[in-house]
Amino acid sequence: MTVEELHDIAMSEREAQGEYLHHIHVCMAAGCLSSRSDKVKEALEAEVKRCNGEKKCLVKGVGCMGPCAAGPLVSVAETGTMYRGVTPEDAADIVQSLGKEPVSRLVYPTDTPFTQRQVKVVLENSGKIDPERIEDYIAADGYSALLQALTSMTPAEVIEQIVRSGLRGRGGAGFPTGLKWTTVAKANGGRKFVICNADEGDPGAFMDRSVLESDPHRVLEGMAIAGYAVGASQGYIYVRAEYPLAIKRLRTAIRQAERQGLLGNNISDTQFSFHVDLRLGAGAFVCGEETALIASIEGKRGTPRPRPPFPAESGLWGDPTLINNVETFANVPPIIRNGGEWFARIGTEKSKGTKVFALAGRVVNTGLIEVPMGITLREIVYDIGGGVPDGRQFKAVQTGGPSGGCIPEQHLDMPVDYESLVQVGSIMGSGGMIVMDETSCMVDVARYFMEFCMTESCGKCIPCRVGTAHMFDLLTKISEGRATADDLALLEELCDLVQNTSLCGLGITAPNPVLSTLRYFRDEYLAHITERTCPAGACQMRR
Amino acid sequence: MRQSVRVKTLKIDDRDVGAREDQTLLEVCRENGIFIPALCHLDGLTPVGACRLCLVEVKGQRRLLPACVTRVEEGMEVNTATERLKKYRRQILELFFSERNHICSVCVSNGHCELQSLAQQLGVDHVHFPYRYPRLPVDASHDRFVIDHNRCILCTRCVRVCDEIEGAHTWDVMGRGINARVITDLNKPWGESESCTSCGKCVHVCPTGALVEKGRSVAEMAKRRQFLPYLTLMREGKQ
Amino acid sequence: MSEKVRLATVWLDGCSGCHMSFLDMDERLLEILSKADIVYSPLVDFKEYPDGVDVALVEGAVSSEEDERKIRTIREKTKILVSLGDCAVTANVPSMRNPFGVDAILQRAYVENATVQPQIPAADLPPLLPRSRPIHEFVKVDVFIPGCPPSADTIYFAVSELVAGRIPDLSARARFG
Amino acid sequence: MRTDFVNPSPPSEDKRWRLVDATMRRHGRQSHALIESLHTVQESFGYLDEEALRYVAAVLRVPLSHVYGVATFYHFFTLKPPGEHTCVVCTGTACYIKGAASILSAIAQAEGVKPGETTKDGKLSLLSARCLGSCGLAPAVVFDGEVVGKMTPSLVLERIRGWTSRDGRGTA
Repeated sequence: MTVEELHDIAMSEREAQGEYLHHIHVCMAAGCLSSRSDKVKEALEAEVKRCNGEKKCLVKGVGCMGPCAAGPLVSVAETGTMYRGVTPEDAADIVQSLGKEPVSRLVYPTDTPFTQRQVKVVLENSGKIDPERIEDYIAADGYSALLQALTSMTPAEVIEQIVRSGLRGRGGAGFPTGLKWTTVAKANGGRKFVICNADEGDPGAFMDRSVLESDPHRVLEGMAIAGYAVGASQGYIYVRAEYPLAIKRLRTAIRQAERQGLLGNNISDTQFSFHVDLRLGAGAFVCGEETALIASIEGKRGTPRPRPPFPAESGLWGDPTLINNVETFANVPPIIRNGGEWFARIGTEKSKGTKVFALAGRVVNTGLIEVPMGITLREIVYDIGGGVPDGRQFKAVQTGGPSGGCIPEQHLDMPVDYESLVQVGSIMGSGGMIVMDETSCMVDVARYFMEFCMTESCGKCIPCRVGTAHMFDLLTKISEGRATADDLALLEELCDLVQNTSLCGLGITAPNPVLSTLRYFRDEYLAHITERTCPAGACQMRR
Repeated sequence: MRQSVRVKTLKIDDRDVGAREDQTLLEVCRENGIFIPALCHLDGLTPVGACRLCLVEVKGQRRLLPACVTRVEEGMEVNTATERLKKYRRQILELFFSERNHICSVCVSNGHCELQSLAQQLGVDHVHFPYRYPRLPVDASHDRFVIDHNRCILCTRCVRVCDEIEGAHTWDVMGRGINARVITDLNKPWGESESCTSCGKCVHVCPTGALVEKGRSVAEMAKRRQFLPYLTLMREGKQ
Repeated sequence: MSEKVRLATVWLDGCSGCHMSFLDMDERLLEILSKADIVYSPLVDFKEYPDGVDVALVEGAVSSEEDERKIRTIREKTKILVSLGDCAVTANVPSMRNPFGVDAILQRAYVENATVQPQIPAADLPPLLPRSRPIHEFVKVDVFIPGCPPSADTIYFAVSELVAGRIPDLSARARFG
Repeated sequence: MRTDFVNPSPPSEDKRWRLVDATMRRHGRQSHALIESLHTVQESFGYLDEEALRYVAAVLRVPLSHVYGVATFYHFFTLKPPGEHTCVVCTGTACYIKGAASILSAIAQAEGVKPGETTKDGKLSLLSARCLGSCGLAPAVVFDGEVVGKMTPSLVLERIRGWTSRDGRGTA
């Protein structure tokens, strides 16, 4: 496909959509689907048909709109009106109200900080385009970055833009993306690979799922650009088998892109060929670790191996391999479209751009949010999240999942960036953000994460395999009121050992939830040990 | 035919040593008589960096590095026996002992066990982590050999020697984490294995009393390893 | 009060092999007894564990409620507590029942393998703990002498050091098993 | 180059093997197709039995122990046939914070099964999942593939009883 052809598709699609007077968007991402938004869409379509409005009103299934807990969500595009908790019975009222006053009982207020404080880069198309139609993506400037890169930029120029953007890996560790691309581009080897890590395994995180369900082409485009930049012609998306909808939409997207000549051989009549295949994960958190993920794509047990050599040098089948996560790739097309400098203007000095978070737990507004780096945690929890419900007290916010930590009230005014989060004992992580109130016991939370790490440990190296099991037993002992001060000392000793001697990131970070809760909530541990009580009332004492 | 290999100089424990660029730290240390403990590593098998006993400190590296897979670099400064490393090594050995049921006094490998002798060498006189006492099977279905999972430390030497040297790949690891276990074929009794050639290599590379010959009594099972370097050398010669 | 070191030896859940090894010191026992008084031991006839013991050598794992009660008393009344032998240090052979659980073990010992009157004894036996465990999991231990049993030479070295008021370095002399 | 290697034929006439064959063929019967092939087996037959593991191993020429190692490494695979109905309780962080544990214990009490187990009558398999990605709807439970959010122990038990009692009446 040439640039002109792409332009034509975009124009005709925009024209076709412009012919409709009204555009009703129904969220068809997993969250709203689980509250039966598909039935709502059917009812809306039937209602439009009943009123003979098919030529005037377009009912479109779109991706995630954000406030998942308020689903099923419906929006009227031309007015920006958003409806919450819509049932099929509401269809008639919504269709009748078009061009008039909105249906007030269903309105989800959009003049709140929840919508106003967000900055959408990764999610710019989410909730607006139909993820199952490539034309809709193209109409939203989709694939223009890829063709721009292929036809008017050298691979080095593409990488230059990524370097300038200051984009860092959104999988959690925050490694500079430009540097990674440069390393793979420079690596010796005839065959190279691009892998998209979509094995979103953190409990409490659903950013990547949402991006894949809402805007799958964006990830494909990002991968193709990466393939061009580093010299790879084959890409793999390693996606969780637990995300059937994302898998289905990715398959559709790959097929459509191939048919349009946006993936495949000699894209846009250039020398560049790029194919993308899916590989399904099978329920192993450790496969989020690069070397374990590679082993899994090779059809093996997903056990990591020591690095170096890094995958950039020796990855899939021993060839240089670029691995980035979903959100990282999703950032690439707008960076190429608007330039690295544009991206670098968002965020902070060292953490550029935006970050998508899955906001959940004891907070009024749960759902998917995208915020500029540097925003404070307080703004996220109180302004965007609407604070803690039921008049309860905020206690901590957990970021980074089982590799992260719990951040207490005193650090809420800290800006969200990679370095600050590490400084307070947590990490950025992939974007899970769980708010806890005083009914959550910090020992219990640490125990929960340790159980996760224990069952997800691959078992290859001894500190992680046995250390996490010991730590879990000790935390259980503490939470049941059976522990002594010696047990606490042993727990801390194990944290140090496992953190410093484990083979891969899973083990290295497994002690983090314990260390961070000990750092800020040591008195809660002591209450369990010396007074044998759980201040939050969450633990069952067995003594 | 050997391509020209460059030589690197580095400092290990304040000693200047020379090494070929394709050598690992562990190889160089052992050549120079510097003791580094290891349980998963065995010359002739692919290193896996799993037992973490060979971790060393490398100047400029934030993390400890496993000597068995870390290549030498020009000007590297390595410390192999700091107090911190010694502490971690003792703790790791204790983790091994606490994981399963290593009862040395009634083990056929008593006195010939790498885990036991390393513990003595590194000054482990008791295990201060709580023992886990899992219930694990002993498989004596094979004519000549026994696998006692109570003594297995999951070093995977058996898996590697069977795959890389014998070429049978009878052994592998099943499950994960604390529930991981070595298996033969589809987790069937060893004696029923369709792929096992009964060569006994797995038995002789096993560092503990997990894989032993039948008919041995306490302390009678000494392992013979000479075959491994021999076989590896013969293979190289063939190429 | 004599100025000699007050020495005790205790036998918990073990085979008494460590005490045999202790006796194997033979004539060297006399040398030790010139510096120490044995104030409690299965080898001599004292009923109660006395107060103010300087050094206690404890053989055996902690397997029953009575063992646990004893070891706690011993800890209270002793300056230097020594875990003597693998049963004390690692729970060794007594711990081999641990993966199976108390009920299964009693069933096997008193019912399945009994030739006359198969029954699990209810009275006279101190109740078993769910798991047989090393001493240091119950109380603080000052010196560990692993071995099954530790050799007479090892014990001699250790006790000589202890009666001389020093903590022995056993790293080169003792190992598990 | 050997040419005498005959590809093994499927264990039975069952048409579902064709799906498995198609997956293996699509990947050129290479060893790296193992996980994808096991996915197809599980999708088609509901679980991985010994026959299937042997067949896949033979076609892809992968050692048996390797296949077993892979099949037991990934939690998504199951070697036991599932119950008539499955109930998956999400135990992701958000669901945990909002009471997933009490849902699991309510089911354990009512049906006598723990996660990973199937009731004796084979009616219900209980599973737990590490985050379904429906955190906004926590706590979430999947009933025979249908995700339902904002669950409580009593609502979950109601659904489960619906299965067991309706099925009971159906056969009576």
